Amino acid sequence: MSNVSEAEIRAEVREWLKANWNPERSLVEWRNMLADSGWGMPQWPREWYGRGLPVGVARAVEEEFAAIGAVGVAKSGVRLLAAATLLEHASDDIKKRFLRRILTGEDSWCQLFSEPGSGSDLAGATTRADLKGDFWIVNGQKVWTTSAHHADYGILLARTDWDAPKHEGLSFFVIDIRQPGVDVQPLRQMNGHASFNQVFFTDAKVPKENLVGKVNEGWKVAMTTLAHERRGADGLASPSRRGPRVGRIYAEERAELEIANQPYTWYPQRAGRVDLIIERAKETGANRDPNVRQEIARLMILARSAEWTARRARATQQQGRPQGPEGSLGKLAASHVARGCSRVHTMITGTAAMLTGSDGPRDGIIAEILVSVPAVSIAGGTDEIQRNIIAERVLGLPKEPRFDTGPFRNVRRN
Amino acid sequence: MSNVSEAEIRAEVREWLKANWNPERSLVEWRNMLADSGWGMPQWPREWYGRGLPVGVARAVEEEFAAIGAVGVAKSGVRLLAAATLLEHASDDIKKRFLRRILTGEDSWCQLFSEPGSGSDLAGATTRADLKGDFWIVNGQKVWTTSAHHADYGILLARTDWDAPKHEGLSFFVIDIRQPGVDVQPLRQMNGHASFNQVFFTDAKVPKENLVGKVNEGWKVAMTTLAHERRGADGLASPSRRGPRVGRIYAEERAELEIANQPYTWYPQRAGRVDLIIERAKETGANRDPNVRQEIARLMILARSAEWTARRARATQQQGRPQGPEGSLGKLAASHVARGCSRVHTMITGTAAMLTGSDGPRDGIIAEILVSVPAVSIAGGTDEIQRNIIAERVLGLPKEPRFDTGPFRNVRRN
Amino acid sequence: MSRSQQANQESARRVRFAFTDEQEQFRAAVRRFLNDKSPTTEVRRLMETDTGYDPSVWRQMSDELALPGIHIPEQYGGGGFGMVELGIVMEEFGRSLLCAPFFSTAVMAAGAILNAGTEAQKSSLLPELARGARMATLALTEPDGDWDPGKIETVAARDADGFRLNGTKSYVVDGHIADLLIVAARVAGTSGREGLGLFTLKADAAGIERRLLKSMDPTRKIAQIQFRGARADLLGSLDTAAAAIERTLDQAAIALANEMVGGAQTMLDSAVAYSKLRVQFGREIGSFQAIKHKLADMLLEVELAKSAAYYAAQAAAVEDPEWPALACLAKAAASETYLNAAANCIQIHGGIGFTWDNDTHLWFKRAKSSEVFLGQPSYHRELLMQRWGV
Amino acid sequence: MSRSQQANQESARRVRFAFTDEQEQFRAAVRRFLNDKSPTTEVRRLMETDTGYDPSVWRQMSDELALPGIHIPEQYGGGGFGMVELGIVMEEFGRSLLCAPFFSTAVMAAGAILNAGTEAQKSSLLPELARGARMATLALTEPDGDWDPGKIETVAARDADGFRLNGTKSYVVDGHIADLLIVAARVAGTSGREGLGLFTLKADAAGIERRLLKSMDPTRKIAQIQFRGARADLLGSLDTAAAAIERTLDQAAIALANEMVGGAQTMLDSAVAYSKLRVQFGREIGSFQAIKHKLADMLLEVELAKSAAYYAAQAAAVEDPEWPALACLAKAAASETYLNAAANCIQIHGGIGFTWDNDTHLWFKRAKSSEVFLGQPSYHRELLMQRWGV
Repeated sequence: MSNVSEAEIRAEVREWLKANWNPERSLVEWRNMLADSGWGMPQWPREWYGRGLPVGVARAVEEEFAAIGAVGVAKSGVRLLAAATLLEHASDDIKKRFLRRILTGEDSWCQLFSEPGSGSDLAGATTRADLKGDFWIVNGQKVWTTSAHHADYGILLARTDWDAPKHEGLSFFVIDIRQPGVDVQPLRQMNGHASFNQVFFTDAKVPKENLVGKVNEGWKVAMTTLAHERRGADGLASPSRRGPRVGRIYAEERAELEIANQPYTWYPQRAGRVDLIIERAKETGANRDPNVRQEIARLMILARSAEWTARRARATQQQGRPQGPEGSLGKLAASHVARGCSRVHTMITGTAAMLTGSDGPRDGIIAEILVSVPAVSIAGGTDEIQRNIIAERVLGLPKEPRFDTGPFRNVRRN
Repeated sequence: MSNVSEAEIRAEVREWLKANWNPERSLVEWRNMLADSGWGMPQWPREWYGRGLPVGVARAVEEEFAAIGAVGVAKSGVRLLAAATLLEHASDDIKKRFLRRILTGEDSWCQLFSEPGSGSDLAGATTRADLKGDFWIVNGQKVWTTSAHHADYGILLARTDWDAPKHEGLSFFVIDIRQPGVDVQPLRQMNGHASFNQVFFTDAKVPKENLVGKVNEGWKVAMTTLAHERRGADGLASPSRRGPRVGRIYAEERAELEIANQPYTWYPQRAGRVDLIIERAKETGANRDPNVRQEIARLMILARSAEWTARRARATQQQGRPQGPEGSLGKLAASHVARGCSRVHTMITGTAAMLTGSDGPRDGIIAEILVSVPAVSIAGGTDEIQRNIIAERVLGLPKEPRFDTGPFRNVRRN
Repeated sequence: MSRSQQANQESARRVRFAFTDEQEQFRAAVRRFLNDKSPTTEVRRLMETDTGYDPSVWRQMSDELALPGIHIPEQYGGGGFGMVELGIVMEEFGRSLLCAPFFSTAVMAAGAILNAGTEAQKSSLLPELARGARMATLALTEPDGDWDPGKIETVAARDADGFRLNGTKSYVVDGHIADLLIVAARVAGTSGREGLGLFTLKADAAGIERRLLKSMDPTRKIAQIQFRGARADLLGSLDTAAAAIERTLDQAAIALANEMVGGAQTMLDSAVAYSKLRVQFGREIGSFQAIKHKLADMLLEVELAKSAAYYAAQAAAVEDPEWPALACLAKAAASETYLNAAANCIQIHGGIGFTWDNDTHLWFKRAKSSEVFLGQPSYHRELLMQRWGV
Repeated sequence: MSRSQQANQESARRVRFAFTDEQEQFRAAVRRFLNDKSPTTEVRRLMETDTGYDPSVWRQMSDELALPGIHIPEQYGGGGFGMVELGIVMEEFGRSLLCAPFFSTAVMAAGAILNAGTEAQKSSLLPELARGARMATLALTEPDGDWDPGKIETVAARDADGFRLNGTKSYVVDGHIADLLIVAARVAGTSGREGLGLFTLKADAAGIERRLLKSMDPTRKIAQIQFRGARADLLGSLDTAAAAIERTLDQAAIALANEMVGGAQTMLDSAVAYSKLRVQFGREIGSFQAIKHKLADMLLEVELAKSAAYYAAQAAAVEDPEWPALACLAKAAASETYLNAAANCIQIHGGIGFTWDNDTHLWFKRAKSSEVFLGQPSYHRELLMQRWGV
């Protein structure tokens, strides 16, 4: 991590990019070059499409890519969560079969963990996988699956031992989504969007060799996925990319991103759009109302403080000091910010807050914020779960007493 | 409860009062007459100083007393809680020895339940009583004891079996407070007042015959006391008494009340004095501040709604319909009102809110409100305990899992 | 305050704190009807229609229960009851989310006619409304959404045989299906509370253009109505119109507050029921303190808001002088309570609570639209302070 | 907003989000000193005295740690550090509730001299303050408790050899023990921000009457000071005084915000520790979700307020143009957080938390007095909006 080696790496990648980057290449051709050279995932090991560089230096490589507008490996959606999990836990055979096509973007992935009966309690999954000859036969139902209808493969958590304790009877698989036993249905939300799917399995087949990690040790594997998901949620933004972005490769990348971002079209709304608050107050004249001013101030104090808290966490981490509690708090803060936005947008908008679509202010965006906000304190772990995590992991308070021990078969569940 | 009998009773008590009421009697003489006639506690049984009347009619008797300003039996402090408990659970011997002097006010009582280690968890008491010959020998410490320094007797909850489960090893006693083994110390609060005492027992003696109920069944007895205490907290006001109130008996009654009310001098402050809010806003000019106006409105809406909720509960009860959930909610609402008062008084008062005593606004009352409010959500059962009660008893939600079963000796405690 | 406090205490003697047995029986009858006629499957069916109600249910509630005229005096064909009974109906409607033109016809339009109309107008207009034969509504606020009648800009120009209306009304409940429109407008050249009038006209008259607005809450339809020289009759007199409008709005606020506490109760009931059923980590989620305490807080909030809504209705019923202030109090209290209850009900349901197929969002959206309809909580809190003379 | 947003982004590059290793070491040194010198037994002892501080501790913190001059430039005998280091000192003082005339001398008085004084005045006055040889304070707000300098009524009348002060100052921190007084006053006949000046005089000068006020928070003494023709010297010039006063108040708000987050952290730590120790119903109360979730919320609030206090100090240190607005933001955020943290800490302790012998109330009272000192949260929120141009 010394400055010398970072400077050297920067020189090296600059040279490589100079020699190879060409926006008129096809996306897949370019990404195969990235995989071969290791520059697409510099922090990955050399034997698996990387260069074995420390994370800090990998960031410098990203910056060099960004500086000339070079496209990176496919990172959208669940792809990289799957990849990181496979890299850590899967057999070489699986890695060989899947990792490269994840990086090139040729395959799209989804995550099959949550179930109707196990929301907050992920380890309570009851989707079952039974070994019949060379195949695991999967039956059950998953839910809150983003982009399952576009996915080629899924990472699946399924129960393989009903007599073991809850966390010890789960296994982790790679499943081919495009097979007859898998039925993907959109799940409509209260805001009218369908960002998620339900996925039904009826005797779906998973070849024996698609087991990731050991049988009944799937929970540990899933923990890796979730840890990467949380880290992603920390919102470590990629360096912004400059340049005109004209050329074949950009067009192909845009098409890829459009599909990947489809489930998230309403996410900016649900986050409450704190950026709109002052603008809206001025355009409606609500900024003249002393009560609205107080409420705006409260909200902006919260939102700015939350932003600074996230940056503080990052800065501490970058200094190599142990991370403080700031990191775990982002999600809970976001929930407060979103609720505050909903309240203040309503105050600012007044009676028109009930209008939606083209009749509503800002072409319905305000209404969409108002009916989307309840999701923020639920999706990705409810506020209650976040508070438990903070209390137990950060503050070190005693754990919840457990009522789900013993053979899973006997654990109470819906 | 029919109107006819109520009218008859009213006539009867009016006649008796006409014949006997005389404000120049001594307080004790008059109350002995009440005890003999049964008019002091008309809802009590005839054999114990009452007339066996239904509660609704007893209320009519009270109204007749109030109408001519006649003084009733001694009701202040813990006296009547103790009396009601003894009436229900004690031996005739105990009743004979204590009930009359409770009613006449000659004896003063205190309640010895709470301990430093058992606050919310009353049944976790560790003050012990060990039978040695004809006496129970008491050792331990009680706390939050109102008026113990004026009391003659206490009702005491003490552990008599350490191998029984928590609730099944407690016994209930009448203890003479004025004995060498009992040391009463004032307990100073953060607002500077000392409304409560700590009571230390060192080989204090309780005669065998002062056991109330059976050995190890004291929890059931204490439940009666607590139920009466809660009913009192519902705030069923006595009918207001009219007339000039001149005469020996009134002077004696005033002296009695002064002692009884001493611990409560700061209670009006701690309740937040919602009645002062609008007055203070006007006198300071804060009523011109649109933000203060909103906050006042919020608070008054809360306070009025809480008042109406209590009256709704009472009205429903009086109609003989099953009481709704309104009754249990009063304490939690009071806590919100007090906190709201603290907030709004601060807003109204501004910088002067930090001044206290003679330098502070309203001769320090505002400051006293601000430093007393934290007690409201603790004293008499914390907000958290209230929410548990409401959730379990009113909404019927599943009980907390218990970790204090088995022999008390082995139960974890401080 | 001491005089008004004294007044409060006196009125408190008159204002009832409990419903009578007759009122409870009436409530039970309304609830039975709604359980039967307005399950959420029906709500969902009707909210997708353009009209937004079921004519046969409307006829039944008129014929069998005589609901639209419940609070209309008997001499005008009504039931002769008052604000308390109206509040009961509204609360039950709020509970079940019934889709029907009741609030528009009975509360807003009939209210305006009762408060403003001449004897002759009341006798001619009210019986049809009371028996559900015609639907009506009050067109008051305009596209700016301001609920202060002083801000009305629609103009009523006098001509030979009455008035001609020009202007645009918005947020008109059931404005798209009402047969009779009552419109608040002002004589040209006036401002504030001067020169206001209420005017009646048939919805199919010339010079009227109606458009259904896209509302967040599809269970209560609202419309925008443009008047371009539409001919209308003056309801009552210009002198008393401002006061009549205000009185109508205050009564509507009390009615809406009662509807809202009904909805809030449904949210609480639903959350409690789900928390007893749903098992996570091997136990009902209702056994977790996080859920328990949230539900206890919800109960407290709902009971407090109910007390405010009930008391305001009782005070209005006996014309307690404080009642217009209490209308503001009840509306503000019920708005925040309903919204919190709905949001908490979603939260306790978790992900499933955010889905379209779960019924919670129907109430959430009603809560959200009711929060701003007739004026948002901060508006009513300020008005409360003014009416209390603070 | 787009220009100011751009400015924000640029400044965000300059404003640091982490303390340097040197700053962390400095913090550790201050904390060690306070652990040693200011346990609550000492706080309790000193708060009962009239002077309210221990001269020997004050001397040690001046001699050994050079704290009073930490932020004073080296040419005036100070440490040459800035707002960030001052914030660190204040945070640690807030944590331990140290009783010492630091806020008055170093933050308010030295701040005023730095912001208003001439070169000569700074050279003559600051070194004594920097080495703790003299105590000083700023007398600004008056008995009405208004923190807007435009509302100052104390008059400075020019005479042959300077000015004569007439008026009453209140809420003067350590006003009863300060050697040097800096007084904000106005030239007769002026109003608002016109004609304001800062004046210095010795506290033992003729025409001064000082009285210790009864404060809810005995750990920080405040006084009322009457001036009856007391002779004073002008600090700097009349032209720049208003801006200097404002700058001093903004810096003081940031310093106080940092003190408050320190106090809030103590309350959180205390509540967490107690909830791990206290057993009720056979389990640590920290295992109940009601307590767990309350503590998680406290942590979030404290961390957010810390971020605001730290960021404001960092922004002030680099003279980021947004910093005066951020002073308001930090003060408002820290006030509510500290009070909530203290109230929750009492609540989690239960009855024992309300007793005099439990230390929690010391912080609760400091939280309460800090909430209104320099202006209450609503005042700062409004000022924030103005400074952001909303």
